[in-house]
Amino acid sequence: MAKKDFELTWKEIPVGSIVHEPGNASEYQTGDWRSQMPVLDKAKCVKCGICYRFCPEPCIVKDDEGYYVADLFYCKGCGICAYECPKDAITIVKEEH
Amino acid sequence: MAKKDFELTWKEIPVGSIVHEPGNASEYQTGDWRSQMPVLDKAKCVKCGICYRFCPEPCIVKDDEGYYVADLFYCKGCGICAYECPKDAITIVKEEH
Amino acid sequence: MLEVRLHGRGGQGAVTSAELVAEAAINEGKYAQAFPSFGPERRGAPVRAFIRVDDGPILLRNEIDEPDVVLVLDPTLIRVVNVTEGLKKGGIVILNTSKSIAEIKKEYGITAKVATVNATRIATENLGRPIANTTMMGALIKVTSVIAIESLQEAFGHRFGKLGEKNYKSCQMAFGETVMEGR
Amino acid sequence: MLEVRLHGRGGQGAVTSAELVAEAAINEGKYAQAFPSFGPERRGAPVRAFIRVDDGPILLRNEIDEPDVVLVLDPTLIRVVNVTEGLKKGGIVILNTSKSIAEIKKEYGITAKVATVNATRIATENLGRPIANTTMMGALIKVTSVIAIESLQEAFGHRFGKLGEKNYKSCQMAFGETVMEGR
Amino acid sequence: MAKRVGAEGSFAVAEAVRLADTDVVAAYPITPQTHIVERLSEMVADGELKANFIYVESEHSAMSACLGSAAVGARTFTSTAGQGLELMHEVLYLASSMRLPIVMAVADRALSGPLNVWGDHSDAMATRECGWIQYFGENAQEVFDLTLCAFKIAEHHDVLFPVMVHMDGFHVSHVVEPYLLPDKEELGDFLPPIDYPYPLDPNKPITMGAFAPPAVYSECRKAQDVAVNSTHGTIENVWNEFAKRFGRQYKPIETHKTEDAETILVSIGSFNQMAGVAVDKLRSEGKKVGLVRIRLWRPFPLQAFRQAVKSAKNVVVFERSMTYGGTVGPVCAEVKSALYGIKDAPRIMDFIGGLGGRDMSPKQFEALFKRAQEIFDKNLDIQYETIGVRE
Amino acid sequence: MAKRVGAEGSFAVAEAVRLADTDVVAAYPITPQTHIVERLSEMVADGELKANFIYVESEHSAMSACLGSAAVGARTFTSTAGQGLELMHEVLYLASSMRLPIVMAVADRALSGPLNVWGDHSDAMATRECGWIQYFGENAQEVFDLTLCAFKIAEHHDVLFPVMVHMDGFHVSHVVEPYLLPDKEELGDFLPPIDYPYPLDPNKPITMGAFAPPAVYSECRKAQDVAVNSTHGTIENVWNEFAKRFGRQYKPIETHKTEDAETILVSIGSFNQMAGVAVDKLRSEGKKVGLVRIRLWRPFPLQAFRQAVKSAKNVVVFERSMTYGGTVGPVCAEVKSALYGIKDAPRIMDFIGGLGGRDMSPKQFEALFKRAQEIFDKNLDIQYETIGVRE
Amino acid sequence: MSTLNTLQKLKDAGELFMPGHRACIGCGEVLAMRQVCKALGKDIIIANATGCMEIISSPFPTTNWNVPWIHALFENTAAVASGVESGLDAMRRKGRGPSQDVTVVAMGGDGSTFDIGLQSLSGALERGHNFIYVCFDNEGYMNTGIQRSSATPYGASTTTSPVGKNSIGQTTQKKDMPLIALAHHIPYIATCTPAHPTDLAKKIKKAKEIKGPAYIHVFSPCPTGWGTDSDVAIELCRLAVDTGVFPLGECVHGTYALTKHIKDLKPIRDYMKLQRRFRHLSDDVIDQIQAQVRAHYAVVRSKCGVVTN
Amino acid sequence: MSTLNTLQKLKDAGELFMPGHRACIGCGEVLAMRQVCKALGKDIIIANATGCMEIISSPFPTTNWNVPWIHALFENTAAVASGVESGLDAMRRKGRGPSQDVTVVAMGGDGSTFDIGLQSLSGALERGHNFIYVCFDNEGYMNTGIQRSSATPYGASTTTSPVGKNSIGQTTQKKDMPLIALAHHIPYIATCTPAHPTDLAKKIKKAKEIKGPAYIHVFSPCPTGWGTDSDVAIELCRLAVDTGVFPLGECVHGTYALTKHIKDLKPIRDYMKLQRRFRHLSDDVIDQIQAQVRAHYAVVRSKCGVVTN
Ligand SMILES: Cc1ncc(C[n+]2csc(CCOP(=O)(O)OP(=O)(O)O)c2C)c(N)n1
Ligand SMILES: Cc1ncc(C[n+]2csc(CCOP(=O)(O)OP(=O)(O)O)c2C)c(N)n1
Ligand code: SF4
Ligand code: SF4
Ligand code: SF4
Ligand code: SF4
Repeated sequence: MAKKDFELTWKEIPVGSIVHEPGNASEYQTGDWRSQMPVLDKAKCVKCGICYRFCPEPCIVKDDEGYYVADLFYCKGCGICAYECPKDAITIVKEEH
Repeated sequence: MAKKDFELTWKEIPVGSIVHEPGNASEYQTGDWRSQMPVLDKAKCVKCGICYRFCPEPCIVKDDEGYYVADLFYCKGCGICAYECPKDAITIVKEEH
Repeated sequence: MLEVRLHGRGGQGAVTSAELVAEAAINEGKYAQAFPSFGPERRGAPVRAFIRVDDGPILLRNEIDEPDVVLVLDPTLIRVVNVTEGLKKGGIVILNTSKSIAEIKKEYGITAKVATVNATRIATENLGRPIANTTMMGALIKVTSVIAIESLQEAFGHRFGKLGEKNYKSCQMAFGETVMEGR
Repeated sequence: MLEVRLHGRGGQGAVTSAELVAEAAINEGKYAQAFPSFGPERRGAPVRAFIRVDDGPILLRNEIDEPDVVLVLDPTLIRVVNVTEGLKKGGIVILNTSKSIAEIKKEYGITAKVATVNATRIATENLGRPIANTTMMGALIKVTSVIAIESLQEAFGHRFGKLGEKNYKSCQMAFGETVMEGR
Repeated sequence: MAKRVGAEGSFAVAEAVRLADTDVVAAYPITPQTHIVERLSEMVADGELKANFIYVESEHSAMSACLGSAAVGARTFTSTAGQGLELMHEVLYLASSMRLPIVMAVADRALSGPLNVWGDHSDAMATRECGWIQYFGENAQEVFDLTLCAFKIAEHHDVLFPVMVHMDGFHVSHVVEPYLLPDKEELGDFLPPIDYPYPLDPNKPITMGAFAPPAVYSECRKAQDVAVNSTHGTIENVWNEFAKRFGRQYKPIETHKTEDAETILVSIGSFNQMAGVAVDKLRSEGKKVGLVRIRLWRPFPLQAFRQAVKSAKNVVVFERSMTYGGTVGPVCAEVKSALYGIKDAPRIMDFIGGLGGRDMSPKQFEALFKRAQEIFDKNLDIQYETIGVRE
Repeated sequence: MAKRVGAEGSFAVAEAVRLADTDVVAAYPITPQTHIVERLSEMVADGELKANFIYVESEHSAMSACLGSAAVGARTFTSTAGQGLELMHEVLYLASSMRLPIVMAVADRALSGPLNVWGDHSDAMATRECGWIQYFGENAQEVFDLTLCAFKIAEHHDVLFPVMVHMDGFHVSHVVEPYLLPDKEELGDFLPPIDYPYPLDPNKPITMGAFAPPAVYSECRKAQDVAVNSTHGTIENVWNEFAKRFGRQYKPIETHKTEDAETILVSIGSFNQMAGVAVDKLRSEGKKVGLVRIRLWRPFPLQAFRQAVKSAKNVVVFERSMTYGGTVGPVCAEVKSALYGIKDAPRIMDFIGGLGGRDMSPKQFEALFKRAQEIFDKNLDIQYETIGVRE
Repeated sequence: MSTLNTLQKLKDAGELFMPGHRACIGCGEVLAMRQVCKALGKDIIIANATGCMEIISSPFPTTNWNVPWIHALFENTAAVASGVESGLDAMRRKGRGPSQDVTVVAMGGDGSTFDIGLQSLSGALERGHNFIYVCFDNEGYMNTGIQRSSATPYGASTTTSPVGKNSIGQTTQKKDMPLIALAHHIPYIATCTPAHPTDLAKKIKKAKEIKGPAYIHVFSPCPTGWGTDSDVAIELCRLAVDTGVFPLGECVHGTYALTKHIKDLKPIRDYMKLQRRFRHLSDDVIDQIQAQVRAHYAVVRSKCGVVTN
Repeated sequence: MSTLNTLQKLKDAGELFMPGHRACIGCGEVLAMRQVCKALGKDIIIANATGCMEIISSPFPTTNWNVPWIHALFENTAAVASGVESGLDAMRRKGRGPSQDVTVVAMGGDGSTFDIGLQSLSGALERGHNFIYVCFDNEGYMNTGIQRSSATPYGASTTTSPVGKNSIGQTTQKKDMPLIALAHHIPYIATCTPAHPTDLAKKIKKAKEIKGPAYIHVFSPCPTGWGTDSDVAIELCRLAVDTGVFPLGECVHGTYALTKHIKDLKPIRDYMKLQRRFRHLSDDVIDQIQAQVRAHYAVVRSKCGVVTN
């Protein structure tokens, strides 16, 4: 796991401040930004994948059954998937705390 | 008459190195650049002024008789006036030294 | 000197409400500062803002590491933010929540003193939107008495024009409804 | 050290011919410099160039204020340029002119030693154009013996390709025709 | 009557620009300067400020448009930061050599790379040869006051130089704090209408920006150098006049408890306030320390500076930018230059910190004094240290 | 085998670029650098140099294109001067912080305004904080040698910094003079093929130019500062290796008759040669004078410099640029910084001249020594004087 | 761990821009960028201008990028990309560098494309580098807090084109960037939106195949800057196309074509009413804008040889 | 003294640019500039970019200008002019500044217009300043010794597009600057040459009258850079127009018109053969260029509603 910015000493800074680990920002949990979240009604879902296409994170992937589900570690709760779902299979619900 | 660049002391430099005397570069004799010069054949000239229009200096002006003549203080001897004269009234001759 | 740290989300007005409190304090003749945690934080991202209020000139401009008060504007932030980080001994955490103090303390293991108010509900009632930043200032004033709540009225009016009154009302309600541990 | 100042017109190759002499001198194993009078001078404008030749390394890089030799490439420049300005005592002025030394000296009041050659004619004959810069180098060599004229052959070839030979020939002719006061 | 209001430094600058009845603003947004241009845009949109705002497409054009505007005699303001100041670098030299009285506020920011939008002085220091008058304000009040004064100084016929007003990005630009905002009445005739003596005008054609051949370039440059160095008097006069009217006194070099100080901290910018807290603390512990704030950075107030550190055996410089591959940071180089060879010259140590928004606290300033003492005591041949960095 | 040829400095630089088998040239014409790009264009047109020449639309883009080219691991060259160097100012900092081994030749030129296309060092000095390795060549041979070395230094894995090779505009760039031009054979393996360790490559994706928040920016900057200051060894090694192969030795600080010198002239650039003539003359008159040439300007060779002036009671700096409103010129500021506080620190006087192509002669250098002596003798509190200016 | 699983699945699906980025909730620009990257495929090198997309994806020491990516400055991205392309080309000729064909891509927001980086783009197009320039047009400087750019539409309110007593918001017309690109005689120009992902992917692939410079202009709604709900980015794209505000088309070697013909343009009110930046506009002004949009669409249509009406 | 006499007569004739300037013998650019100035009249302020025209007219402490003139840098002239215009406007509103109406004029060579100053020009056009930008197009960077610009025509030899074993000279197509200007929705664009002085004067006057930005593109032969005799500058202009190399036209509020219709284009060989920069071109290449010129002229014609052939 990459060191965080506030952990690196100057001696650990790579030459040119290059980041050598592709995609390592994915350790950052953007799900923390969420105050509402998408809930999928599998009964309505036709597995078209439109939600996946339009998720800006992207954080929707197919589960083992072939449903497209949001990974809440990343989902920011924008609601685009719900808005775009042609079958209204996704609803956005307020997050509990 | 303006001081020349190699005469000015630093104390004489105007604020912002502004030139306050419009057109004072006309003291500079570009005729010195010339190695050939235009000669007008007044007999052919119809006083159309085309030479004046196209002189790049510009250094052709009307004389008292209404002929357009080159001021050799400035004329660089390009030959455009001769080339453009519709009546071939101007010839370019090599400069003597 | 009172030092306050606010937690909000990008776009929810944490910085604005900090500024309004500082401006109100200044209008009262006090010395005050408000500033954001200087970051390029986006809509939705957890953000922080700071308030300092004192009776004399304030010479510090660094971020507040050890606040007297922490204020959390958005209930969903409570699980995200380490609210008591750096909190001064005896400091207090003010939360926007519908839950009770006891529930909250238990759920999030907060040992510090806690005050709560359901600012989201109050804001929704008053402003038609669940944006609780200005509303929560009522709770801050209730808990700290750092300024008179009336001082916010002018500041709100100045910033929000016609909407100032609604915000002020919402704020007053929160002032009234804030419950504080041990008081 | 020999120091030469050339006078030409913008676009007539004064700098080029200075460079060629320096290059030829260098090829002979000598030390030499050539450089223009650093100015944004345009086609037709009077321009200057400089040559230094010596047997040892040259450490100067300033303009030549007191030349041993002044060379005027274009006859029409003689009336324009103060050719003897700064000329060292005993220095010589080399002019491209159809006139005789005596005529010239009288006409322009030159008291210094003068050498002449009708380089414009020679160039026109050899190159088909009245551009006398390379041709005049023959006169320079005749007067100063600063390099062997043969050394120019290579330099010209290098710079002008096929035209090098014609230039060289023109140069040789000028070498032959140069007349020098007091010799 | 002045009103005591709360506002961030950016807004305070904007208010000064409004009070000055500025004619033209040409600027491009960049963090942490954005609030200045946003506030000015509002003022123009609402008619509070009767200026033309030129929404340029880059900072290079911002400064270039300022040249044009100032050249016709319009009161001209711009502001920028960091990369923006860098992008207009080439143009800055023109403003000063053409003697155009432009006022620019800079919300100082670190330079890329790596990109960093936060505060330090690398942008400012990279302009220290450009011939502008430059000074620093440390809080909202100061940047308001000094922006107002900047117009008066720049446009003064004995000056006619552009003026840069620096403020620390975020630490001043974004901190809401109280300041006194005078109204037009209180302003009175402090800032007379601009009267640029050589405007471009068809009724009196002049040529501005002629090129200077070697035969005269040196003369032009010396004239400029002498001129900028002779603005000290006017700058102080304007500040004194300001003090008389508004009661707040600015000086090229300002001191805090330096009278008998053996060790003097020299610094620039808003961290000075915290350094002052540290000095007070150390004084209370019996340490003979003081603080010198360099307010006027260009032209550098050599004699005043020497005077201010006269008593010191040790000078400790704290600065917020680096000279990669140089002997010390830019402020320290100036300090060493200034004190080189004077009688009883103090020992000097340079600390570089607060880079790219890294916070400093009074405690850290206390630590600086102690670390410097150690270096002096042990006679270590260290030119500078970068502080607050994880080792 | 080396060939002794006559050529101006510009062409010598171009030959070095050709010998280096450079991959990419991205440059924009500006006097007095034009001959470099023109000669390189010819070489490319004739297939003598198998490079891509990117005919950028500005110097800002020239340096930006160099960033891109160097980032994929191509050997990259550019050249500029004066306003061009200014226009790319912002980008220069990127090349060094991103550690991209770009080589740039600069035909140093005065900065506008007033516009002046001739030589001085104001462009160079305005870049002294940008983190590049910078050194000066004084004649065609030196700029050839040093350009060649620049590739080796920049690309060395212990360095990975861009290198600027300065030469005086016109006085070196436009003077035809003899130099030894080695061929490929003699070059041998002196300059190995470039092997940039972190190229942009889809087969190993990296992110270059990430932004650094306050929490880590200082660390990045310190890492860069330490890195550039630790290139001294490699630079000297490369120069020593060059000397072994080609017989011409370069040193960060070079001295001429300084052993017992009481007065030492310190300078940079091609006027040094004439200063040397003056020193010889003065020595012949029995004066104890010497000359120190600063060849390596960044990172500044502090210890070597101190060593070189050790014997001196007086140091006289001659430099070709001004710091408008600063205490002294940039070179003198560095010199004062370097010598501040050392034992028996010499007296220092700064002379600024040769601005915008104003010629200097050996006689003028002699006069400098005498004027400095006067100032020292009379103990005048003068920081610098602008010389060769009509009063 | 489920997150690793997600990442693997996304990679398998060809995503090159990974989650965990800091874009605003519901950002249309990041969505557009993600689609563009996916269509480009992994053998690319990206040069990215300063702006939202750069800041949200690369807080050192981390990155959301799975492809080689370089950011230098705000205004020089096309020039950096020129260098990348030329460097690769020179090395390839000499048998060095990556073995596969690499597509060089420059990306910037409208600020860096229309304004501060226009010149570097123009230079790169003129020189004929084999690269793709992608402009993500969110009609303003969003990264610095929603200031106007020369892509901001007439009437829109931003922090530097604020509504005020004397101001109705932005007072200038949007620069015609595709036309500027066309003036450089480049072989491929296209407009697209993330709401039309198939069209977008097709155009990106065309741009990749054609040798020489390609200019791709992507409409990229910004909920934060435009003042919209967080779920309407795609809807806004659809409306922009269907109202004629943003015609979808391409221009291959100088020949125009609309790739989506809108017979009956929807009223722009449908598009504007979702956005706070237009909320202050009077009916008059909206009608005026409506007329302009129709007129412009007619011109575009005619250029494409589609008979008007 | 006769010279004073000359100067007075020239002034009386309305000349604003005075003799004694340092332009090359036979320079077409200075001739064009002189004509433009005369047409503008004396109530102007000129901002001039670095380049031949600046250098030849302003060696401190002298000037050839009889009108207020400012030069700052190479790349920022349109921005400087913006400031001049805005400053005057603000002052006028407040009752200050010159009493008469003043026309603000920015001037630059093709280098400063097409390349290094393009962005500052684009910004100024976009913002809608009331000014005239005049580009003197001599198809190269002449001031610095004849380097290529993006206005240098295909095949032309310059010092940075030299003819060589692997090179036939310039390899790129000339940027279409008038089209770029058009993309900014400006009210007036025109092309002219000093060989057509009446046409030129008419266009300059139109530009002066129309409120808002005008872009004037003036063909400006450079005998030094093009390798021609010193007397053919005007002839070259005529040939450029008559061969279709440089169509004379204008565009008012987006509507194109040719102001000189050439029915039968002369062969471009007539034009090229006078110029050393084209001397190396093979017949093949010339034919190819000929075809391009004809094709381009056809496009221009069609835009103007002139039926082709
Ligand atoms: C030279 C310079 N000027 C200004 C800035 C500040 N800046 C950074 S990003 C940005 C706006 C970006 O706008 P755009 O290109 O439209 O991208 P967006 O953020 O909207 O995606 C600005 C003004 C900068 N980084 N550099
Ligand atoms: C930033 C910068 N880069 C380069 C130059 C050098 N330079 C001055 S004028 C010029 C060429 C001018 O060309 P153009 O604009 O076409 O005008 P022309 O001289 O041909 O009339 C160049 C390259 C400069 N002055 N400033
Ligand atoms: S709510 Fe938004 S972020 Fe979450 S899964 Fe749906 S589209 Fe993605
Ligand atoms: S020769 Fe040329 S310069 Fe002389 S008058 Fe004729 S046109 Fe004018
Ligand atoms: S400001 Fe706009 S473009 Fe930027 S990240 Fe947020 S939504 Fe996206
Ligand atoms: S180089 Fe060309 S444009 Fe410049 S002055 Fe000479 S002829 Fe005119």
